[in-house]
Amino acid sequence: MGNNLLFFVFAVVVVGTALGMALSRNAIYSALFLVLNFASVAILYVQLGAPFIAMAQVTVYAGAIMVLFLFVIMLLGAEQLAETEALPGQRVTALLLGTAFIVGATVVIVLQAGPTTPLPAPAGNFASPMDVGTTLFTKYTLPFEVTSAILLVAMIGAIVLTRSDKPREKGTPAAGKE
Amino acid sequence: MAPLYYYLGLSVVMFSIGILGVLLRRNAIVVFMSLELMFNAANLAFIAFSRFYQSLNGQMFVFFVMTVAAAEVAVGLALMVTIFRTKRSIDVDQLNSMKG
Amino acid sequence: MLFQETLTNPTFNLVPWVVFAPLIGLVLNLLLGKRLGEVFAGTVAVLASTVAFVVSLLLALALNAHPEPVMVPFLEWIRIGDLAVNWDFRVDTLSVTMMLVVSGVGTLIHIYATRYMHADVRHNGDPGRYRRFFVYFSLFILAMMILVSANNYLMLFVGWEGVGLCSYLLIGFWFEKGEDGIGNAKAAKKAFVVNRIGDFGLLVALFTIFWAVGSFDFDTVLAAAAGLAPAVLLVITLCMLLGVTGKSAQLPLFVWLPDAMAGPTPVSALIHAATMVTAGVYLVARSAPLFNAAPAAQSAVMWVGAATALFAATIAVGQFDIKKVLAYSTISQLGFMVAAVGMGAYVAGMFHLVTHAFFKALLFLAAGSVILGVEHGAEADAHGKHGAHGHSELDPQDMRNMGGLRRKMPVTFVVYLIGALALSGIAPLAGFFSKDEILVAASRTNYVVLGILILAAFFTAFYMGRQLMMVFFGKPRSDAAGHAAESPWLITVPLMALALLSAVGGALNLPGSHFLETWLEHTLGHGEPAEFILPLAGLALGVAVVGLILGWLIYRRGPQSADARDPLARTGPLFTAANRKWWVDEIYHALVVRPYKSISGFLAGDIDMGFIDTIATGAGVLIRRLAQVGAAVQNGFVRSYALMVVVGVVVIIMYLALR
Amino acid sequence: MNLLFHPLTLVTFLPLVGVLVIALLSERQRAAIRWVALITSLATFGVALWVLSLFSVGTADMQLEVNAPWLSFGAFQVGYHLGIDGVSLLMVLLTTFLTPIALLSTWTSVTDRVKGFMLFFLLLEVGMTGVFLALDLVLFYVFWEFTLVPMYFLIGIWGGERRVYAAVKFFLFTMSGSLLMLLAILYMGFTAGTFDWNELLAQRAAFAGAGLWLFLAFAAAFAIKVPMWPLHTWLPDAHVEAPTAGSVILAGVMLKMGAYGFLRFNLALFPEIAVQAAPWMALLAVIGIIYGAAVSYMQRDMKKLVAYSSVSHLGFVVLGLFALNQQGISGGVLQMVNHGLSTGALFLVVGMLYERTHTREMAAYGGIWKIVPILGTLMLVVVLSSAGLPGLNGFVGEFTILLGAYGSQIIGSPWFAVAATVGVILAAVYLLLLYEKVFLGPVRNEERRKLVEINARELVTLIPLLIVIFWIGLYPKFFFALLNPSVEKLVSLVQTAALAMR
Amino acid sequence: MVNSGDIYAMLPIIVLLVWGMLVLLADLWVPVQRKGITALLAVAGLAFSFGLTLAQMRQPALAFNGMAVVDGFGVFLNAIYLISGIAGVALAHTYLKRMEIYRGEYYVLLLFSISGMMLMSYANDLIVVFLALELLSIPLYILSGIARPNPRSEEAGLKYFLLGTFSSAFVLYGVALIYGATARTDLPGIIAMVTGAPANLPLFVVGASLLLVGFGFKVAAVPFHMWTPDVYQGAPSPVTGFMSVGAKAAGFAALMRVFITVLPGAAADLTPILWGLAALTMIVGNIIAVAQNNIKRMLAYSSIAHAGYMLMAFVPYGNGSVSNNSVASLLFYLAAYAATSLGAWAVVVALEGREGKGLQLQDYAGLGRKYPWLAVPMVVFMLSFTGVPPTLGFWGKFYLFRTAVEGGYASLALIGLLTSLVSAYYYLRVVVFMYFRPGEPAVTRDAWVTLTAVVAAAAVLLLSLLPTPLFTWAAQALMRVQ
Repeated sequence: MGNNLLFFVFAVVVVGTALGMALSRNAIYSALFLVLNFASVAILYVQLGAPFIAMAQVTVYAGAIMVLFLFVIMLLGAEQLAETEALPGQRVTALLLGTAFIVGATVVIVLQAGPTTPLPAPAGNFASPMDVGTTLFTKYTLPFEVTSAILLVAMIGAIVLTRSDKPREKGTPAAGKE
Repeated sequence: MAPLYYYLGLSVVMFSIGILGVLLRRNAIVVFMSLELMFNAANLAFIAFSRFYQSLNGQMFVFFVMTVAAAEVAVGLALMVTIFRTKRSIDVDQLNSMKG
Repeated sequence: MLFQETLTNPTFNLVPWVVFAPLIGLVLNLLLGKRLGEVFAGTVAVLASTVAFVVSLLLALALNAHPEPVMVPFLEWIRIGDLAVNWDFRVDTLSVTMMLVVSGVGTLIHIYATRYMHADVRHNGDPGRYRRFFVYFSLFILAMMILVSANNYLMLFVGWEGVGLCSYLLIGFWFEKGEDGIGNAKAAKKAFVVNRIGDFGLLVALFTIFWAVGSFDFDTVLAAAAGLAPAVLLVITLCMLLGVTGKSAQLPLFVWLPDAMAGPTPVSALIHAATMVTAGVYLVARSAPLFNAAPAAQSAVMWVGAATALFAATIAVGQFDIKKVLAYSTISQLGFMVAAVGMGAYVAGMFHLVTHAFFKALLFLAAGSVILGVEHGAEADAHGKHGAHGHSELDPQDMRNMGGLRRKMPVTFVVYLIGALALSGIAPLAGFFSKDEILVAASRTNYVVLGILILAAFFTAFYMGRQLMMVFFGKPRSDAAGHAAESPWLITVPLMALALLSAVGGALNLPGSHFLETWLEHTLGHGEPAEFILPLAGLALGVAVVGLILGWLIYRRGPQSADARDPLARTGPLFTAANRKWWVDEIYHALVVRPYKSISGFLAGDIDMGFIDTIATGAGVLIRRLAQVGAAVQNGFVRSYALMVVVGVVVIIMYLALR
Repeated sequence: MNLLFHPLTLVTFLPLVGVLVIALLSERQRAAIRWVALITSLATFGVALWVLSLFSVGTADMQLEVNAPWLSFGAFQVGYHLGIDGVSLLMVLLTTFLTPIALLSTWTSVTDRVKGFMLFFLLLEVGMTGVFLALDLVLFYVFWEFTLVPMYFLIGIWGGERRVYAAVKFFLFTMSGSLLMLLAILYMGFTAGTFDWNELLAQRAAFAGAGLWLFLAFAAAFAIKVPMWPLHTWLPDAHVEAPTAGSVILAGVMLKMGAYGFLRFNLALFPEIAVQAAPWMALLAVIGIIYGAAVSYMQRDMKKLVAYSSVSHLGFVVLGLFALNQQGISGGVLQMVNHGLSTGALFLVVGMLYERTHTREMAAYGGIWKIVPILGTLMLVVVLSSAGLPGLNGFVGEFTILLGAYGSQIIGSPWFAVAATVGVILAAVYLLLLYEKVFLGPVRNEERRKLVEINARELVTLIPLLIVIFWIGLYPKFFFALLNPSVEKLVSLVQTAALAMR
Repeated sequence: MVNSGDIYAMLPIIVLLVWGMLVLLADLWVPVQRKGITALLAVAGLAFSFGLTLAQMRQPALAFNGMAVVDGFGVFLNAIYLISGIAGVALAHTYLKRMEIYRGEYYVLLLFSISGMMLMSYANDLIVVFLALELLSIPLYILSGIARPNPRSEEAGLKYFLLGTFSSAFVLYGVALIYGATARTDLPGIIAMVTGAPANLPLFVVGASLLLVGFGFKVAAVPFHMWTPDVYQGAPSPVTGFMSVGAKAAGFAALMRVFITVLPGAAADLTPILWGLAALTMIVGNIIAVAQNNIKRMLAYSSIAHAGYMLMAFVPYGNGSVSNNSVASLLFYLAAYAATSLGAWAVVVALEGREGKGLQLQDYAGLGRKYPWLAVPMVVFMLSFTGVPPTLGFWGKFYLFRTAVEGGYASLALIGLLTSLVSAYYYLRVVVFMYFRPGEPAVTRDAWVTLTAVVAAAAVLLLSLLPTPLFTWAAQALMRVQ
């Protein structure tokens, strides 16, 4: 029950921060709520026996990624927008759909999820960093390599999309634009 | 230890909140954060199942999802920056020059 | 097969020439007529007709020796499954009689026409059309010969429609003339369409015959007649009757014939008096066994004929157009013939057909001569006055513009008198005998019909008397009539020939000799020879004389001038009714033409464009509307798009949850 | 026989040679383009005559068959299967006969984009001929659908004022039916395991269960094409807007594709259903006859009148086909030819007038027989042929159709034929009205006095039609002899089905 | 561990990736005026990879611990991607110059995206599916927005990105559930678990349907299609042309690979959903296209509609006797669609002017007269889209509909045929403008674009006369299912 308590506490935090993220007027608050949310989820990961993932969650997600978010928010000065609803009925429909989704998903996912008994304890070195590392570089070589390609693409993309075009060389036909 | 469906329930709720964020927020960055929340909800489910089955596949999956998420963030934020440069806004509701 | 395969007499092999002689004439005229001129065109046509007549005569002589019907095979025409139709020529006494009438009267009229049309085309201002006239005329002889020489109902129908076509072409010969310039064309169309209504009946009769008997051949069909179910017989015969009323201008389809007078006068004489219109009588005579087996249909035929005879005669009384009078007279006389064949007196009907061909052709041609005379007078008059405008307004066919022509056109007068007397039934001219036979037959069948026919005969004599008085007696009522001149010999000679025939034609079937009776017996079977009933003959003669005298009395002082009222106008509405043809045209217009027009208009407008097309295009419009609605959903908002995705997800999940 | 030089292959694809040659010519070489097109189509007609000479008249079966596998997917084969029987022979002759005539009629009327016009026209000929020869359902469908494209362009580019509307309407209407047919073909191919007509005929049992639906699907395609009432609304628009040559081919051949389809597929493959459907089809046909005639009567535009008259005339064809006896079917097929000739000639004459005056309003004419006597006379013959005057072609067809329908036990009532016979009267009414308004009466419009008489080239387009018009009218035996064995076979098939149902 | 077999199996992809990097580097030294060199390099890489792909045809193999599988199915699809990639390069060269967005990265991203697609068709593990999906999508997001500072392009990029990520989240959740149901992510493992007892089938079905959402998004199935028109319109036309073929094919590759290999067990539950998706997609796509006046949007809706037709053939995938035909007909259709669509987009590229000019249907008026080399192919493409013989599109539809009928979905085939009729209307409108209306179209002369259009048209026409080889290839391009 103690473990359950831990779950409930963090579950409440996770849901609360998620709601905070979704509802804050200020994008910075949203980002910070999300950081908190990621951190709480990381704790649940630890509880679920995934320490490596939990660490990655904190460093990659809550750390790097969210910093990037914050950075961009600040950069653009886009933290606050007038949140008036331009689409008639969007809110009502969205809430109805959200409710329906939760209800439906509860029926078809949560209640179908197998035994209601507590999760069994993990085997001794289950999901140890070494375990993870070995798997990653043996069985998961291909995905790992593909990931590198994805990251490369993202890099190129970020550059292509944000780089300010060089001033054109003399004599190019369309010089002087931009 | 809590049973599996607790975690799944939490994951579903997170996912739903993510959906709602996408549907309701006009700030593109917040929308994007809501998407990240949805990814996290899926990750939670993976980790829970991974524990349930004592199988490492789920954790591997989450690892790759994180990487992909990082890549997406880079691209997504770059797009937003570009948009902001031309439109001076990242209000998704102002992105409706094409319709019909 | 009733005939032997080998012909008894090689003469019979000539029979195709009755069709091909006119065909050759037609083709020659078509190809060369324009280049070689009027004389050539006329001569070729006359020769073609003459050859046909000669061949018919030879056939008649040959038949006299071997009176059995002969079939001359010619061409296999249609063969589909059990439908086999051949174009064979039938040579029997009935068909040869018709051939003789057609080609004989036809030749005379051809001769007449060579001169008449010479004047007519000039009067109407298009000499180039001379050749065309004779092409049509040859075509008519051709079609009529196909009709009478057919050995089966389908070939008969081919000819039947063919003569209808010629009638159409010739009525519309001056297609740019007539009322509003289009009257003639309209008249032609009316003739064709009304005839088509009759043909409709004949077609249905043919269908029924085929499916009941399995053949169209006369012999097969007629031999099977007695064995057919009464209902089938009734359908066949009544439908045929419809065809007869169309072609022979009987009630209720007679309306086209008066309008058909729009054609040149030789046309009226040949087609609309002597030959084509009698095709209906021929058809009934040819189908005698069918009608004999269906008494109800027979009496229907009789009543239609009798009613027409009287009805048309009354109208004739009220007409002023010299040709219209003759047209209604023709209808009336056709009524006599139809009544006769309806009574089973086929020989009497045929007899009257022949004599009528003589004297009615004569009357029409003579009327044509009168018209030519008046036109000539009008032109001379106009010439004298140095003004070319005057004559164009004068109607050269209106009897009110005539009068006193007996002195100006003596030959015409004499022959006209003979024709009129023959028509009125004055002994011993041809009409007396033939009409008498019909009355005798009626006296055996039905006294009411007899009464009607005698009344019709009275009217006949009366309107002929009226016409004679108005045209030839009194004083000229117009300058044109005053300057009228006798026609040239090419016109008068055929008139004289026909006058002779009208005078002595009764000899064909004189009481006692019964030449025609025995001649036709070979084809129509043995019937009761018409005896000569003296009181009846006397009565008929008396009625005719009274009618003529009455006409003389009333019109002696006649209308004094062209615009004076008709003496009969004192009878008030009765005369108006006769003059307006009992409003039949107006009634038909209201009952048939107008409804058809409005129904067509409704179909073309409200139904076709308004409904059917709207449904078709409406589907397109609906889809376009839907597309616009759909496109409006695509509003450009990312959040809406995401919402739609979620809708999809939720629907799927709900489906899975609730399944 | 060699696949490539097989007579049926040649007659179908020979126009492609012309297509190739024309494609290599420059747009400016108009005369050369025209001559190439004309010569190609004449050569094709020559090949068709050769096919006629190879055809053995007494045989009911398909002849001169060429059958090669074309493509296969999975277990299914689609064959390049052509064959000919009396019916298709007549249709091919009609097609190849009308095409050069139609081409010749464009000599002066089509001056814009001649190259494209001729290309499309020859392509159209390929499609049409293929439709009549294909014995594989898929191949048939390919040809069938392909014909839409050139005709669409012919109407759309060289048509009248509302050509775009008409072209699109034509395309969509026809396609809507043929799509249903495609579905039926697919279903049959799937259930019977073949698309081959011969084999399907033998395996009718395989798809008999869905027979009604299949029948309806085929009927939808064909009824639109024919067109049967009330699916005819595309026709007046298409006809009115199409260029003259297009109208000639549209009326002359393309409508026949529908009727031919009925015969080849609906009757042969679903005789039982055909027997059941016959009264209904006859009813629609009769409605079409009367309705087309009545609506024609109200038209002011010559082409529209002729177009609606097609609805009426094709009603006769369908009535004949669904009489399901020899007279009806043979008459129906002959009437298909007749209508092609008569209506083709009508359109040609209307086209000649239009080319001279640029109006098709009947009211703009009147009395022109006097001015153009030869044209007037030819038109008269054509009008009379269309009205079904004995001695000309129309009568033979209509008479045999009505005769067949009157006695058809399968239609079950003579009243259909009687009502259709009323249509014969009405035909005279509207056709003579046309003739009267245009050619008879006084000259109402002084401009018409300058109307030019028919020239030698135009005469050459009309005379062959008139010759055949007279030929069929005077000696139809030749044509019936071609048809009889095939029709007899079909009738016995249907009659067996009818007997089996009793 | 990686061995040479693995490398060999993945060689076409590896070559492409490496080549992409090389091009990226090489591009740095290529001056702006001579970016044609980059384009040529890219084409060379694609051609090289194409050759390698074809060489793989007869050697089905597993690679990388069963993460990937090389089989006929994958080879067929990869050929399509590579061809559309070559077309994408051919169309882009002058276009980019004209629009002043000459960025050499265009070609690099194209190569990466294609490698992602190729990976997708070789994927044998859900993780590879997911990564491939991202690898092909992310470059597309960037490519859509590459025409910055053109606001439409940027808008397209962001819309595509947001919605694409949104759908990825569903895919991810679906994978999670499948994993939850079977404890496996490799396709063979999943089959084993599903056919054996232990799998949690309800969860499995839900997971599968969430996958359907994600893949449905990629192939633009209604109601997940709404990004399509906006993105197609906003993205540079060569990108759209490439995307309309490549992304769709990759989406279907994923759909087929995953569903046919592992999910026949869930077919009973999923078939009605697929039915609904297919029907809706055909109806909505075709109907809304009617209202379009912008050719790019029209083609976008048309691509939605074609996704519907393909889904239709996919509906009976669970029926073992039909599934082979289902795959074969889909592959064949993809090939037909690829040729047609690439050609059509080539014409669009030829007519597009700066600042969104030349994209309205009115701008096509008079094309038939002035530029027959573009107009005639365009007619062919429109007819092929409509499904009129003799075009490849006809055979494609023929095969698809036949599969639907064979699978017992005649009703769906009927919907497909009726909506085809609707589609004829809007495809014909293009022809109407090109041929029936006079006008002075502004066309940029570009030999490569014209060549693409003409070659595509020739392929569409000629292959339709002798489609047997393509049929056979598609029919033999079966998946290797362990």
